Parts: sequence; structure tokens; C-alpha cells
Amino acid sequence: MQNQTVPSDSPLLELRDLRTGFALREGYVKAVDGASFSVARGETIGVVGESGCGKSITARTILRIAGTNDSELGGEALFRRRTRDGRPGEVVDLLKLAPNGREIRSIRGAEIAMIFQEPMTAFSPVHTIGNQIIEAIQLHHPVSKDEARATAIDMLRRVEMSNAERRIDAYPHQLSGGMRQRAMIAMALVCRPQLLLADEPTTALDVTTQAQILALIRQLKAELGMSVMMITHDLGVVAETAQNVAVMYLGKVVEYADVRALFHDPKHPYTQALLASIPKLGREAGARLHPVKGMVPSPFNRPRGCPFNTRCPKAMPGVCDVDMPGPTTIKPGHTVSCFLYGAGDTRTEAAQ
Amino acid sequence: MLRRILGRGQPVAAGVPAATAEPTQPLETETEKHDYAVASEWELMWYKFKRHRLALICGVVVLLLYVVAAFVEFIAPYNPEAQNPAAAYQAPTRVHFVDAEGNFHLQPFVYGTTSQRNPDTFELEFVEDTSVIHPLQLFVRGDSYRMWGLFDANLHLFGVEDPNVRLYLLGADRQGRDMFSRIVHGTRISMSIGLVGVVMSFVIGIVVGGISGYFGGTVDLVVQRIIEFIRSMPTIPLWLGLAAALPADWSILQIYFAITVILSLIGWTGLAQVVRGRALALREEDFIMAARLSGTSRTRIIVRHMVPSFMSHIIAALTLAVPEMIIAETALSFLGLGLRYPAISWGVLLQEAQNLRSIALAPWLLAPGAMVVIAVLALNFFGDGLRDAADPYKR
Amino acid sequence: MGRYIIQRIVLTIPTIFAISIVSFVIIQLPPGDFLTAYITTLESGGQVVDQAQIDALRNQYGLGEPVHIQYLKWISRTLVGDFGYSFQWQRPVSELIGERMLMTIILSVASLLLVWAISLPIGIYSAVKQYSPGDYFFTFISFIGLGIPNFLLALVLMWWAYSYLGMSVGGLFSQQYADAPWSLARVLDLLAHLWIPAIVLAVGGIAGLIRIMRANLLDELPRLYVTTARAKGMKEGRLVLKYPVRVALNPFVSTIGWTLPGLVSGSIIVSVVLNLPTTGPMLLTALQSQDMYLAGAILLLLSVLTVIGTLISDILLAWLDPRIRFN
Amino acid sequence: MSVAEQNAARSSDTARARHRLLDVRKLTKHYPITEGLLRREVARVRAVDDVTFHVDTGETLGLVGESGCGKTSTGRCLLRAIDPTSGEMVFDYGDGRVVDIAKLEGRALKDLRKDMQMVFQDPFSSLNPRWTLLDLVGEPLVAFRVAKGRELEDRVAELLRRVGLRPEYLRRYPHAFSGGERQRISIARALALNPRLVVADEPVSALDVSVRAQTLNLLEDLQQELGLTYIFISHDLSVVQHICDRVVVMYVGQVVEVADTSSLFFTPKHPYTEALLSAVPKPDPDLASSRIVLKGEVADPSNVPKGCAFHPRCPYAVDHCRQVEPKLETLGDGRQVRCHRAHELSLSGVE
Repeated sequence: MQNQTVPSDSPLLELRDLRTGFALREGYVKAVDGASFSVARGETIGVVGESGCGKSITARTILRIAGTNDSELGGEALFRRRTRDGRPGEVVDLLKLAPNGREIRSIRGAEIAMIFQEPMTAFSPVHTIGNQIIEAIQLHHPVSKDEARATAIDMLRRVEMSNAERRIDAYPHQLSGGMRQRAMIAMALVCRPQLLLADEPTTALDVTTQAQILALIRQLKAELGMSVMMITHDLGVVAETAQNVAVMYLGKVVEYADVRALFHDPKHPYTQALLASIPKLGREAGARLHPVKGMVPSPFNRPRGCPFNTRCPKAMPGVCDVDMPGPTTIKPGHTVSCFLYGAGDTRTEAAQ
Repeated sequence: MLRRILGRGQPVAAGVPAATAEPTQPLETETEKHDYAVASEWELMWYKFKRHRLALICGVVVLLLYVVAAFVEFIAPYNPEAQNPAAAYQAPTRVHFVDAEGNFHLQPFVYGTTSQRNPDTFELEFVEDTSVIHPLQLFVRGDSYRMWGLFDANLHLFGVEDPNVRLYLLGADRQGRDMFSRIVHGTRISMSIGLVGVVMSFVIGIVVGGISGYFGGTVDLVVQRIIEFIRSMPTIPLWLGLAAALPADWSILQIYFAITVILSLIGWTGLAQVVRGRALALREEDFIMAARLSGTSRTRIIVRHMVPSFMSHIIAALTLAVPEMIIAETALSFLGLGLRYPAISWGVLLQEAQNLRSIALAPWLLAPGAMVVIAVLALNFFGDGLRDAADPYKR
Repeated sequence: MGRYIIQRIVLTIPTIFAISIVSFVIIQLPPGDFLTAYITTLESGGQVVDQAQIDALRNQYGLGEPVHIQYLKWISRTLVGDFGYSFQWQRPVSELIGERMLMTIILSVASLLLVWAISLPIGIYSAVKQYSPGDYFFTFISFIGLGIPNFLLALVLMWWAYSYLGMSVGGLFSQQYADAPWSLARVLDLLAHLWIPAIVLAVGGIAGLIRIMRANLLDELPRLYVTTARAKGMKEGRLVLKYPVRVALNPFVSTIGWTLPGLVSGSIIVSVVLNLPTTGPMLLTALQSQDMYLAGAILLLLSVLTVIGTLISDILLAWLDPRIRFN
Repeated sequence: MSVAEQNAARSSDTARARHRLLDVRKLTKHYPITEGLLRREVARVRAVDDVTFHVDTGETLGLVGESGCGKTSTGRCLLRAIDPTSGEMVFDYGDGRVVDIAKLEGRALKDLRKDMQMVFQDPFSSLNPRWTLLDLVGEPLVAFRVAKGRELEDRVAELLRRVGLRPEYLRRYPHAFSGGERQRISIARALALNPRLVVADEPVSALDVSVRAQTLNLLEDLQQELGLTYIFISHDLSVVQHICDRVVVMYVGQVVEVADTSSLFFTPKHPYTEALLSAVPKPDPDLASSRIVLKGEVADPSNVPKGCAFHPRCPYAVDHCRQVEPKLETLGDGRQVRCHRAHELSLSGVE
């Protein structure tokens, strides 16, 4: 276990060149291949990308629940723990903790919690939601069952679940999708974590329910003073919730910027292409969309050089398809990994 | 799980990336991709099945068993009914490569046997006569038989030239009949009864399952109740009850078919459920609706869409149903309520092993049981492999 | 829940009715009515047949009347516990099968418990430690177990015990207790003998259920709710037992629907081989000598008991699974 | 005027004058909920309830709403993939033949397939994995005996080229293609018989963002080239605004508002439309999210609230709304809305 002393104004979580790989029968997958960004206290960071870009695995790697024990991890994930009396404590590298050891378990749920896309399958179908929430409390606090139950009901009320006293004894299949997601949020937040990893929390929901859930997350974030990592493929959700955004493509963070800069002045050709390809409500109707050409390459067959070079309209032959660009800082808080803005700390494919 | 996380919309089958739509895209491994891209369902299943080494081996064993069943007269060295009182309960003949003088022979050989009664126990004891070597030979003339009822022959796959020397590879029974020849002959009935029974169950199953799935509603509900009812009954007593009612004067062939009918009367339920389950799942598939909306006729949808879609599953289910039938026939015959002498099946042969004293005296009487186990295991592993390969498109 | 139980119980009534029809059909199957067979048996034994008795019997069983009347007469007597008369044993059937039926139930239930006690933990182990040497070992063993018919196993076991241990493993009682009245000593004697046939009978079921538990659990382990529980900070062992095992238990419990008929079925033939005082050997001899009332009664009772066993398991399942309970 | 409109107008100049292609009147689809062996009906799901709208040639009509609103059932009724409980669907072949789709049987129903086709949401389950592209795309051509052998291959190759796939892919199986490509195959099949109307049921929802735009552009191009009419079913309002000329908004089986796209998006008349528009997350951090967050959940179609189905969630509901079910009214400018207070409310649309 490696503990370092870092100034107290340091971020809550800092990812440094995070890498996660899996050996599957079909081949080796670099699911996350160099993700570096940090999450400040009280901030919402958006992580966007298309399916297979590694955004979910990034979150799961932070909690150390990505895949099985045979996944290969690299880089650092420095997390500032909370002391017993709620003040900032020591910094641990989450990746160096034993996979299911005592320390990571004391962080999971208590300091970093996670909610998922499918609230139906995220709850055990044969236990009441109350049972599952109470368990979450008792795992981290030495309270009696009755106390835990009272806390759980209180939390259900806070996620605006009507009839919380009765619904606490409901089974997941007895609730609607929106209610299940509320229960999920209640379970995740019941121990007042410092960081909430929200993995596509509204993708499976209807628009009006999505609006309710996003408003709820925003409100609870303010109340509990936590940070949120909002993982989504929906640029609209990011624009409305996040202060800073990391754009991922094939396991790499290609651009990191504050939300205004990202939407108004995107630098990476992928970010630009992504923004040009979505229809925007209220935009002059009829304007033609500009799609990114081609498909996301298979994770088993990553292109050489910059992962985006095969689809990039500005790709420079002999450069982009040879070397991997490193992150280049354009201005404070805005980094981009693209040769158009410099090479960054270039690493060649061969060197890996 | 990983696959689910990694790619929501992307097939990551067999390690080959999806082809690209844009003609401008470089296709580096074009040939390799091409093979996979144009591989039909059966080819994909074969790729998948091949990886299952044990299932492959067991498939070969099953094939061998059926080849044996087809050519029993030729493969068995003797007529299974040929009695030899002098050889009652004779132990398996030992096949030697090294003779009494310690010389090595490339061709395996056996010694003649003489029997004498032990003066103390009054049991027959067999002693090898090491003076003469009788080599084992291929394609030996011996007992004559009528092959498939078509022509007479007397050629056997292997044996000993000297008609006075009997080869008992798996020993002899009470009447001195060659167990090996009898087991080989038993293969025909035991292996085929499984096949015929499964075909019969399949016909019942596909008709009933099809009706159930096609009409749905109340018909389906009633059929489901019937299936549940049959499945909730203990089968062996039921089989026994039905088999006991077969007239004693029926011929082997009549009994044979009666037994298969009895076995399939109960065995069809599993297959009907497979058929129904697949039919219901298929009904939900968009491509069936797409075919309908394309103007494709109902018959063509059934023949070209539905049937091919569950063919592979049905074949796997059928394979897995064969061993159940084999066990059932063996059990019935073993209890004396199935096939009877003079029919020869593994179950009939095992009747000889009912008596503890005979087994103690001649453990080789259990050999037909070993064949049952081999056949059942081989079919189980083979069927398991088929089932795993049955859906190459599973995501 | 109460409604479900009532519904489930009501649903078994047609099943039991159907069973009674099947049993009746089997009684009727042998050619000629059984009285003729009975008379032949008596005469061949040199006994004088009393015509008055024959007529009384003929009337009692409704022979010569339409089939449905015969059925009604038979079923109404059966319902009050009169299963007819065994001509082979010259005693009423109900007197004959009581204890043997009990032995069948004891044997089947003991095997069922054994099946569960062994296959559950092994199945869990195999799934959690997938592809470990232990998993391969149990997978291999369970495949072998599935492939060996239990009567063959019984035969081999008997031969092995006889030839190498010099003991006989047949029977459920030692000689001195075979016909003794029930006592503690007799129960202990029964338990001492029960385990061998119970194991023989259970092997197939154990093998099958290990496969099922393993497959079910492997289905459940990658589910999102397991990840959720892990993300809460639960210990791995407790997590596996509380969530995926609990969910995988439901299809496992529902296998009782065919495990039980299978065990009852198997007990017949294993009992014949091991010469156990259950209904098995009695059913076989009854069928061989066409003592059809005895055979029919055994068939009927075995099936009804199986259906009741399945009913109990279904109710247990509903109690376990809220998705059934509330729908 | 939207691109789609321009295209449609252009094609209608050359081909056929714009006219009423399909008229749906009081379309209803109820599913009984039965219980027990006797299948006693205990309730009914009002999947589609008294739906009325029309489609003109060359236009793209959007059908929007949340899950369970009946948009997919409506689409399937139109194609007779499912049989409606009641109602009329009058289809004009443009050659003098006018038919009620609801009453078609046998031969006549099969004939309809030539002019009406469907594109499915799930690019995986809508293509039989055992068939090659030739079989799949050629299926309608074979079913109607339009082409076979060499000619079939040529026609299918042409169709593949048209949707942006290489004609050499003829012998390949769907498993070799990604979701976006499969959706192109699906579109090629729908176009094989040169239909007049294509019902596209969430054709881009299962696709990744970047691929989604490719597919939308393709649909637009095809409409322009072939003078197609689309019924575009979607829950995604930004996609609907982009591609549709007119929009039908549905809530719990009923049409609540019909209007041309820009009127609907900029000046909605039904409170549900307003809430829906406000709920869509906009990909622009500067648009302050002054959003209407609706209370409660979408009503259960098997237990529709009395009065206006939307009243339990409606911020403007008055007593009258709780008592009396509103009718779909036509306003002065040809827009239709199902709301008692449509005249008095001033609702806000997108900026």
C-alpha cells in the first residue's frame, strides 16, 4: 500500500495514464489505454464517448470491479480518502490495493459509489430494495438494523420516492424504471460518498424521467457536496450537467476541457466531428449533418498510431498513422491528444 | 460480461473485426476476413464445435459404434448363439505378443485352452496350452451368416484360422457363447433403438410442440399441462406397466417396435418443449416479421426461416435424447420386461449378470454394461458439444 | 401467496385424476380380465374354484360392465383405501404395500437430501472457481456420473463388495430386523443399510444437479446486481452466497419437479438389483405375473406421491422467489 | 423549409403531385389481459386509442412519444404486422386504387407490401443470420417473383450500392457487419420493391452517435432520389426535428398534438409537448436549463386516468381536465391538439 503526502488542495481523484487490458479468447483488448484526468472536489466531470470507448471500464477500474482478477492494470488512480471526522485524509493509489482487500472494500460504497444504466438488473430480483439499501449502510456503519432502516427510509424520501415507508419493502420488479433508478441512487448515496460514478444513469429511461433523475442527481450533489463522474454517450446530458469533460475514443482520452470550451471551441477532430454529427434541438432545422466517416474500429484491431486516424478528416499520412500523439496542453485546463497541436510526450507504437 | 461492456452494438465474434462500409477504408486482412464473412451457419458451427476437443473425439466414438452396429455379422468373430458347453464361463482369452519362450511376435497370437474340473471345488478351470501358437488374423473365414438378409457370407474381420481354437476376447457365458460376439451383436439393437425411439419422439414432439406453438392460447396451455403431467410421472414404473402388457407371443421385431413406441410415448415431452421454446423465441424475432412484410408466404417463412433456425438446436437435443433411450431399453430388458431372448441387446445380455454369484464367478458378464456406459458417455459429450455450437450467433 | 398455494393445489387435482386413468388403463391392459387369469392360476395350482366367490368378485369389480362403470367402481374403492386384492399373494393390496411404500419414500427422500447436500456446495464451488483443477475434476466426475445408469452402478457395487470385501450390500435390514416390529434398534439398522442404496440412487441426480447449479450460477455471476453488491464494498464470499447463489437457487429448487420422479423411478430398478424391501421388486413380480391390482395400486401411489412431492417443491419455490409469489 | 421538404417538393414536381397518401381514422388497438384457463378478460391495454392522422406523399411524418405511448403499435398496425382492433387506414396507390388497409386480406394485403415497407430498430434481430445479403435484400424480389438468378444478383448489387455498401458483399452474412451497416442492409431490403411509404421504427436508436448521422443522411438522400414518404417513429426529439416535416405527438395510446415541425418545436400547444421539449438535454452549456420537470410517471395504458390522460402530471391541469376527456381539436392554422386549455395557454418551445 503506497501512501503519499499531497497538498490538501489536490483533486479528489487523479487518474494518471490509467490502463486496463483484458485477455479474451478473441485477443487482447486494451479497454482503457491511457486515461489521464482529475476530478476536483464538488465537481461534475463528464466522460463521453461511443460504445466501446472504455468510459465504463474507466469507472469500474477506479472501483476495481472491472472484469475479473486477470485484468491488467497500469498507471495510477490517486484518491484522497476521508478521515473518520470527515476531513481530507491520506492519498491512496487505488490500483495498488488488493483486489478485494479490506481497504478497497472500505472505499467502495462508503467513499466512492456507483450507479448503473439498468436499474432493473442492478438490483437483486429476490431481495427487497430495503434489504439491499440497509445492507449498504451496515457494511460501513456499525448501526442496528432498525437505525439502518430509518436511515434508508430517510434516504428514499430524499430521492423523492413517495410512500418510502411502504416502498422500502418492495421488490425491484414492483417498481417502475424511474423509481428503481431513484432507489439505486438512494442506495449509492446512503453512505454519503465523496464521489459518485454514474454510468449512463438515464440511458434506459424516458426523456421526462431522465429529466427528473438528472435534476435529482444535481440536487443531491449540491446537498452532499460530492463529486460526480457522469459517464454518457449523450452530449446533451454532458452539456447540462458537467463542468469539465473528458472525451474518450478507443480507450484514450483524446480531449479534456471545461464544458464551454469543449462545446464552443473543440480542438480534437473527433470532438469536432462528434459535435457536427448530432442534430441539435432548435438549431436551424434542415441543416445537413456531418457524420464521422466509417465505424469505430474493433477493439481487437486497433489502428496503428492515433486511434482516430482512420476516420479523421485531418489525418496526416506518415504522422498520425505511425505515432501516438500525447496530451498537449493548449491552455490551462484544456488538453488535447492530436498532432495538429503538437506531439505531446510522443510514444511510438513500437515502443509499447 | 466484458463483451457486454466493451461493445454494445459490435459483434466481437471469433476475433475478426467487422468489415467496413466505406470503400475508402483499408482492408488489410481481406482474405482472412472474407472467409469469416461468407461462412454459413454450419461452417460457423463447425468452427465452434472443433474447439471442443472431447466432443470431437466422442463424435468419432459414436460414429464407430454405429458402424459396428451396421456390420455386426462381419465384425463379430463368431455366431453369437454358437454354444460350447466345455467353455462355460471361460475367462477372456489372453492375447499375447510374447510367447512362453520369451520370443516377441509382431503378430498377436493366442494359445489353445484346455478345461479340467477342479476336484475340490468342482468348478471348471481353464489352462493355456502353450505348445501351439495360434496367430490372430484379419479376414478369417468362419461361421456363416446372412448379411442384411441379402447374401450369405462367412468372412469375419478377425479371428483364428484353426476352427478348434475359440477366441473369447471378453470371456464366455454360461453356455459357452462368446461374449464379445454377443456384445457386438447387441450393439445393433441397443444403438438403433435409441435412434428409432428418438426419431419417433421427435415426430410426436414436433407435431405436438408445433401445434402448441402455432395455435398458442388455450391449446398451448392444455398441451403444456399434459407435458407437465407426463414429466411429473415416474417413468420406469410406467414403462414397466406398459411393457408388461405386451403379448408374450410377439416376434422380436414386434417387441422391438412396441418398446420404442413405449419409450417415445414418454420421451417426446422433452423434445416438444425444445421445439415449442424455440418456436416461441423465433416468433419474437424481427426477421420473421420482416419476412412477412416482404410478402414472403407463410410456408416459405416456416421452411426457409423457422426450420433452419432451430435445426441445429433440434439436432443437439436429439443427440442428447439418444442415451436416455439406450438406458431405458437396457433397464427394461435387464428387468425382463423389454426385449427377451432370442433378441440380443446389451440389456438382454445384462440379464445374465443379475445373479450375484454369476458375476462373482464371471465378472466379464458386466462387459455389456461397460458398453452402455461408453455409448452413453460418448453421446452425452458429443451432444453437449453440439449444443454449445448450436447457436453460433449468440451475442 | 395463499392464493398461489390454493391455485397450485387445485391444479394437481386434474393431474391426479389423469394418473388414476393411466393406472386404470394399465390394470386393464393385459388381455382377458384378471379373474379368468386368476381362475387359471388357481386351477393350475390344483385348487377348487368356488363359483360363488367368483361371482361375488365379478360383481364387486363390475367386470362385464362398461369400462367407465368399472373405472368408477375401482376409483371409488381406491379413494377409501381399498386397492383391491392381490391374487399372487392372496391378500388385500393395502396390507401388502404399506411398509414397502414407506421404505420407498424413505429411500427416495434420503436420496433427494443426499443429492442436494452434495451437489449444492460442489456446484457453487465449480462455478466460483471456474476452470480451476477442482472444477475440471468435478465436471469430469459429474459427466461420468450422468453416464452410468444407477442399476449398473448397483450391480458393480454389489459385485465389488462381494468379491473384494466378502460382504453382501443388498437389503435395507440385517436379518434379525427384517421382519421385526419397529424399534429404535430397527431404525438404526435401517440407517446403517440405507446409505448405500441412497448413494447409488443419488449419483445420477448429484451429477445432474452439479451441472445445473454450476450453469445457473455462472449465468448469475456476471450479472449487474453482483457488480452493484461488490461496489457497495461487500466481502466476496458473503456476496456470492447472498446474491447470485440465492438467485441461482430458484431454478435449482424447481428441478425437484423432475429429480423426484427420477429418484422414485430409479428406486424401482435399484431396489430390484439390491433386493430392497421397497415397492420395486413387488411391482416387478406383480407385473410379471399380471397381478394387476397390486401393480396398479403401486403405480398409482408412486405417481401420486411424486406429484405431491413436486407440489411441495413448487410451494417452496414460490416462497423463495418473490417474482412468482406476487404474480 | 427543411431539406427534407425541399427534396420532397422537388421530387413531387417531377413525379407525382403532393396528395394524401394515407389517412388514418380512429385507429385502435387494445390488448385484452386475460386470466386463468378460460382466458377471462380482466382488463385491456389501450396500446393505440382512437388515433387519427394523415400522411401526404413525399413528406416525413414523425411519430414521437415515450415508451408505451403506442407509437410502435401504431406503426405496426399501419403495416398490418398486427391487426388493429378497429379504425380505418385508407391508402391511396396513386393509380386510382384506394384501399382500407384494415380490411385487406390475402392477395390484396400482399400487394400492399410492394408499396409499404418497414425498417426495424434492432439491426441484429431484424436480419436472419443464416441468410446472405443476396438472400436478405432479395427476399421481397423473390417473394413477388420480380427477379431471379443473374438479374436478382444485379438488382441486389444495385440496392447495396444505393445504400452505400459494396456490391461485392453479396455473398456475405450479416455477422460480418456492424450495427450501422446492418441498418443499411435493412434499408436496402425495404427499398427492394420501390415502395411509396416506409415506416421506420426507431431506425437510429440502436446506433452509435457517429453512425447515427450517416444513417440519417442516407435516409434523407434516398427520400430525395426516390420520392419516398416516411413515417419516422422515434423517442428522440432532436432527430425528429432534424428529419421530419410534420410531427404527431402521442401519450398513452392517444394523439395529443399534430403540427408541422417548426410550429410544434417553437410554439407547442399541448403541455405534454412543452414538457417533452423542455426535458431534452441540449448539447449546449449556455442554454440555461430552466426546465419543466414533470412529476410522476407515464400513465399505465391498462389503467388510463379518468379525464385527460395527462392531467396527473400536467402543471396546468384544472378540475375540468380531471373530469372530462378532451377531444383532438383542429385549431385555426390546421394544427391539432388534444387539450381543454389549448386556446388559453401560452407555452414555450425550444429557443
